[in-house]
Amino acid sequence: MIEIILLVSSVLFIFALKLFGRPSTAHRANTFAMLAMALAVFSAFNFDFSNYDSAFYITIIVSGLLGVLISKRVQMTQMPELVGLFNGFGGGASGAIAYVELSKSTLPLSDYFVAIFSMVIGMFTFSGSIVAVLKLRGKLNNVNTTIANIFSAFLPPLILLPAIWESEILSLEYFMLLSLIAGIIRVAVIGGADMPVVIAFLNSLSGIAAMSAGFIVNSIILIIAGALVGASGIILTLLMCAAMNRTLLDVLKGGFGSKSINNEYDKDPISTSPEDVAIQLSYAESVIIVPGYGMAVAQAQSAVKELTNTLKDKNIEVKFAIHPVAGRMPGHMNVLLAEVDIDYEDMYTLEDINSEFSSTDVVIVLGANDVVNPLARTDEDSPIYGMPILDVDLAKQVIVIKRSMSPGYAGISNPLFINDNAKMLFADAKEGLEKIIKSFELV
Amino acid sequence: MIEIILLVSSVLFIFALKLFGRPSTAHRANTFAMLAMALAVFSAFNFDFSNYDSAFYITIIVSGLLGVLISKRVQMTQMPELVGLFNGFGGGASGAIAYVELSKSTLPLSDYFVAIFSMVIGMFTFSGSIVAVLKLRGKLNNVNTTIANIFSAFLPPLILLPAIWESEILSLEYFMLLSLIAGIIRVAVIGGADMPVVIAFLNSLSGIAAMSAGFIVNSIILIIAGALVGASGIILTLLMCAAMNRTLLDVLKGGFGSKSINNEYDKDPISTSPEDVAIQLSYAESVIIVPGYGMAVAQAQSAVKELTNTLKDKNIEVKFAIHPVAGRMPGHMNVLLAEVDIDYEDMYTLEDINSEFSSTDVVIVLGANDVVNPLARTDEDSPIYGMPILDVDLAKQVIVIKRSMSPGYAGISNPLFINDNAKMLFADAKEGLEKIIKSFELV
Amino acid sequence: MEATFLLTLLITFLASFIGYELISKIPQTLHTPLMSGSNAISGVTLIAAILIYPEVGESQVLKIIVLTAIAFATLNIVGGFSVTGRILEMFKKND
Amino acid sequence: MEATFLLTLLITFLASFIGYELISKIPQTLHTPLMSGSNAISGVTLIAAILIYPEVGESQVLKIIVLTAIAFATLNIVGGFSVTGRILEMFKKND
Ligand SMILES: NC(=O)c1ccc[n+]([C@@H]2O[C@H](COP(=O)([O-])OP(=O)(O)OC[C@H]3O[C@@H](n4cnc5c(N)ncnc54)[C@H](OP(=O)(O)O)[C@@H]3O)[C@@H](O)[C@H]2O)c1
Ligand SMILES: NC(=O)c1ccc[n+]([C@@H]2O[C@H](COP(=O)([O-])OP(=O)(O)OC[C@H]3O[C@@H](n4cnc5c(N)ncnc54)[C@H](OP(=O)(O)O)[C@@H]3O)[C@@H](O)[C@H]2O)c1
Repeated sequence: MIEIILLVSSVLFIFALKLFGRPSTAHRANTFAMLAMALAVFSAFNFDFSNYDSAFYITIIVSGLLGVLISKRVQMTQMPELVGLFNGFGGGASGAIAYVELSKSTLPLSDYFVAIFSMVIGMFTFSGSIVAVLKLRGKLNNVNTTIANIFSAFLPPLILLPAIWESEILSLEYFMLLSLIAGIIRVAVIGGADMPVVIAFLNSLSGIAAMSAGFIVNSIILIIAGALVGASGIILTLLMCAAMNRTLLDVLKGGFGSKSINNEYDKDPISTSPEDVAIQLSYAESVIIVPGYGMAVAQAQSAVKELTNTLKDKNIEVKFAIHPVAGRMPGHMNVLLAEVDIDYEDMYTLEDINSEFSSTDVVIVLGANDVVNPLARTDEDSPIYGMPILDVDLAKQVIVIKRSMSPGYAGISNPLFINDNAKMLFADAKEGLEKIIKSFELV
Repeated sequence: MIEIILLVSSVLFIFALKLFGRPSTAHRANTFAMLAMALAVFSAFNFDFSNYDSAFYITIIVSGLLGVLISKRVQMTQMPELVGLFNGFGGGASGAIAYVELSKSTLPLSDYFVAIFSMVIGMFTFSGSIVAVLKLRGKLNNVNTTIANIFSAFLPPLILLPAIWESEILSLEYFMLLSLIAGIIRVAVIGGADMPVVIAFLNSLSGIAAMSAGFIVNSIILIIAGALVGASGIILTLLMCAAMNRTLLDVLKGGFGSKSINNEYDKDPISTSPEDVAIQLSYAESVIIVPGYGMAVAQAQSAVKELTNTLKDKNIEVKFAIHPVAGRMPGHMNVLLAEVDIDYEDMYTLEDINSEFSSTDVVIVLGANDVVNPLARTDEDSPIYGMPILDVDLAKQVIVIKRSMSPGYAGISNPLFINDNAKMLFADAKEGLEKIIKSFELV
Repeated sequence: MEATFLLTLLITFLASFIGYELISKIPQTLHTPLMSGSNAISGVTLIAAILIYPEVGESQVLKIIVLTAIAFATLNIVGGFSVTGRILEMFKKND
Repeated sequence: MEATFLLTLLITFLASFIGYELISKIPQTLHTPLMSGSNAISGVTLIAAILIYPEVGESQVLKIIVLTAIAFATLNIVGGFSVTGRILEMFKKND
């Protein structure tokens, strides 16, 4: 009976993933996955609920309620932090289980190594995720990479240390501590805006930790579900790296964005006013909006929706061009736009829209910077050289809405801003858009 | 050890299938699959080759050599027959194994039913495939569907018959016989040109028979490989059905193409000569060639290659438009063209090329008929109504090379032939092309 | 389901392969809910916690550690699915 | 590899699913070699024949039947792979 439940659960997990492939079926995927999870958890009790005391049930209920609460409260702009936090929880849970299993003296040797692996990965994920979340919240600055290099250099002797003293139990806690410290240091040296890659990577690790926990407690469903999470994390990681033309190793090495790079312009940008933008837009036939991290910071998505409606009412075609690493997590911009009911059919990926810029009347760059920086195409010395970018500089007219001339995450100047066909609207993304919309009413 | 070999073998089978996804990597896929198969077969001996007598080894060697011989000799135009034959062998082998297992009195009940299933499917596949091959070779005409209907009606009592007599052994042979007869009758009533669907379907069945044999002898690798074959067959079956806008059930019911349908034209077609075609082609900038079953019958592929070279030398763009059910098996035309070194990048599928006909100067329809019949778009009463076709009638000029005005497989007239922009070159595909090429030299 | 080690490895391979194939096909638009969804699924480690909870014995320390694992995993499952559902609702509206 | 019935079912499901996903992606151009390739793979039933051959005992009839199965399956494997290789060579040339 239990076996049949588990079989059904595995099948459901896989079909859930399949349904996830299209926006129109994805909400059913979530239902499938929830059902699969419920069956899997239920089967773990093996129909005997009396083995569990009230502490157990209270923990489940309280943390379940807390989960609901968090999920209802969190704002869409905070998704990167939430995902990071949950990665930490997942890794921590698997690591803790591995620790408890290791404390038993009865563990067979083969399981022993898997358990050590699970504990190390789990704890690393836990502490690394916490640091990643703090960094995303801006609570932690970049740490110098030398600290990490020193730690790495001393790691082999540190690992061999327990061989010298005798107590086996103590060495367990020692390894746990080492993993926690490794997680902290490794993530601490990585630049703040590389956090999305780190988070996807830690996501993958949390899956691998769960998978290895499955090997210890001999649960096929845990292995399958863990493998799915592991695959998902690693795919997103590699996708982001490809979108930035960097390697995963390069990202994890850290130190990116810490060099101070020349950030001066030899020309003044042309600045413009909300009224002028409104006039220009009302003469356009086609508009592409390129959102970036600034849109999330300013919480400008409702204003975007309003502007879109205004333009569409005037029969102006509006499309959204979304770079794979715009914002602070993959798909970040899409979710913010979907939140305000913008049709996902109007959101285009880099490959799909890049050829259209040259035939577009007006492009609005909204709090985006690095993802539209033409240096990526031209300047071999630039840290973003080779990164595929949105070719907005080819459009007839570009309007950039940001607060200042200050650089984006990569810390480099953006010649787009002083291009002949570009005008700057210096404003907070939300306020700027609202002023444009107001001007429309006057036009 | 054996287990590790089997694990490697399974992994190799799956990667082979993945590599099969692109023409440029597919030949490596074959190597992977061969290796996987070699490992799997090797592991079955369990390192003990002494259990096997000379009859065994001789059988393997002789049939292996025979296999090589056949594969070297077979012409690409005969692939449908070869695949059909091999389906029969696969099904027959699995069915025979199931029979032998059933003859043991020690079989547990659960295996008993799987074995009956495997025997029935295997034997059905065997006899059905033989009939399918004979039909493809034109050695058998369509049988009236009533025979099948009578057989189907009597099947339930026939199946229950053994319950009345006692001997268990005899009933085994009886079921085998029933399956063989069922295979013959079912395939016999299906129209000759539906054979490709039947063959793909039998392909799927041979995989399912192998899979169930895997359940009986408890071999995971047999199950995995069998499942892959089963999936492949069923996908191709459904793909062909979709390309003809018919259901699998409808095809298996049989009787298609047996109605005599009006095949008259109210206008005479414009016929043309090889010389005229050559002149017309030499003024074209773009040419699309649409091959059909007639190209295979005439073995005209080398002539096609020659014409293509001639045209390309004159800087005329040449593309090939291949309908999913052109010819007598899926991908039939592609293989014939690949045989004469035509680049697969020049072969286009229906979806990819259908929008290009209207901007093409000359379309050559080479022994194709049903797949370019505009009635599929317009005539609701036509048996091919709703089938997606290549819209060659939209081209500026169409040249149809076939021997007569006689219909294709579906047995209906084709208004394309009397279209204003169409000319008929009445000739065998190969001879016609050769004459056109010769005329070019004179132009 | 009990299985030999190699059979387990085989299943691990098959599941990872399926995961890789299916996830590669998920469009960019859904990458954020994909991440929160895999958060939820990684909470499946709750099963391991449930399985070992009755065996921790007298040690209060170990019991608290397992309870922490249970709290973490439950948070992941409930919070993860709930927030993913919230996001996917937004995409559903567009139908 | 010995496995419980349900574990075997699970593997069957996973393998069929992978088969379905991968084969759906194979382009039309390769459908003919796909069919001859699956012919070859369906010869895997040779394994079953090898496994039961030593057990058929004295019966000459059963022995001949198994030998027939072996002949069929071997033909499929050798012939199938060989002809598939021949076809795929044609596609390789174009690189
Ligand atoms: N999304 C991912 O998954 C991911 C992964 C890895 C790395 N990254 C990195 O993150 C960066 C993303 O590029 P991006 O173009 O989206 O962002 P960006 O290059 O970091 O630039 C964001 C811009 O938004 C502006 N901004 C900030 N707050 C604003 C507000 N309230 N109103 C208006 N503008 C505001 C800033 O300029 P002002 O200060 O002048 O306003 C800044 O130049 C890339 O470098 C990418 O490599 C992303
Ligand atoms: N490929 C598949 O997988 C598959 C599967 C299921 C069904 N089918 C069916 O098969 C048919 C395939 O369509 P199709 O357009 O390829 O073929 P078709 O409609 O059967 O027509 C073939 C044409 O070729 C001509 N022909 C025969 N021998 C010739 C020769 N030596 N030289 C020149 N022409 C010759 C015949 O006309 P003449 O006698 O006047 O020369 C005939 O009209 C469709 O009806 C399809 O539904 C195919």
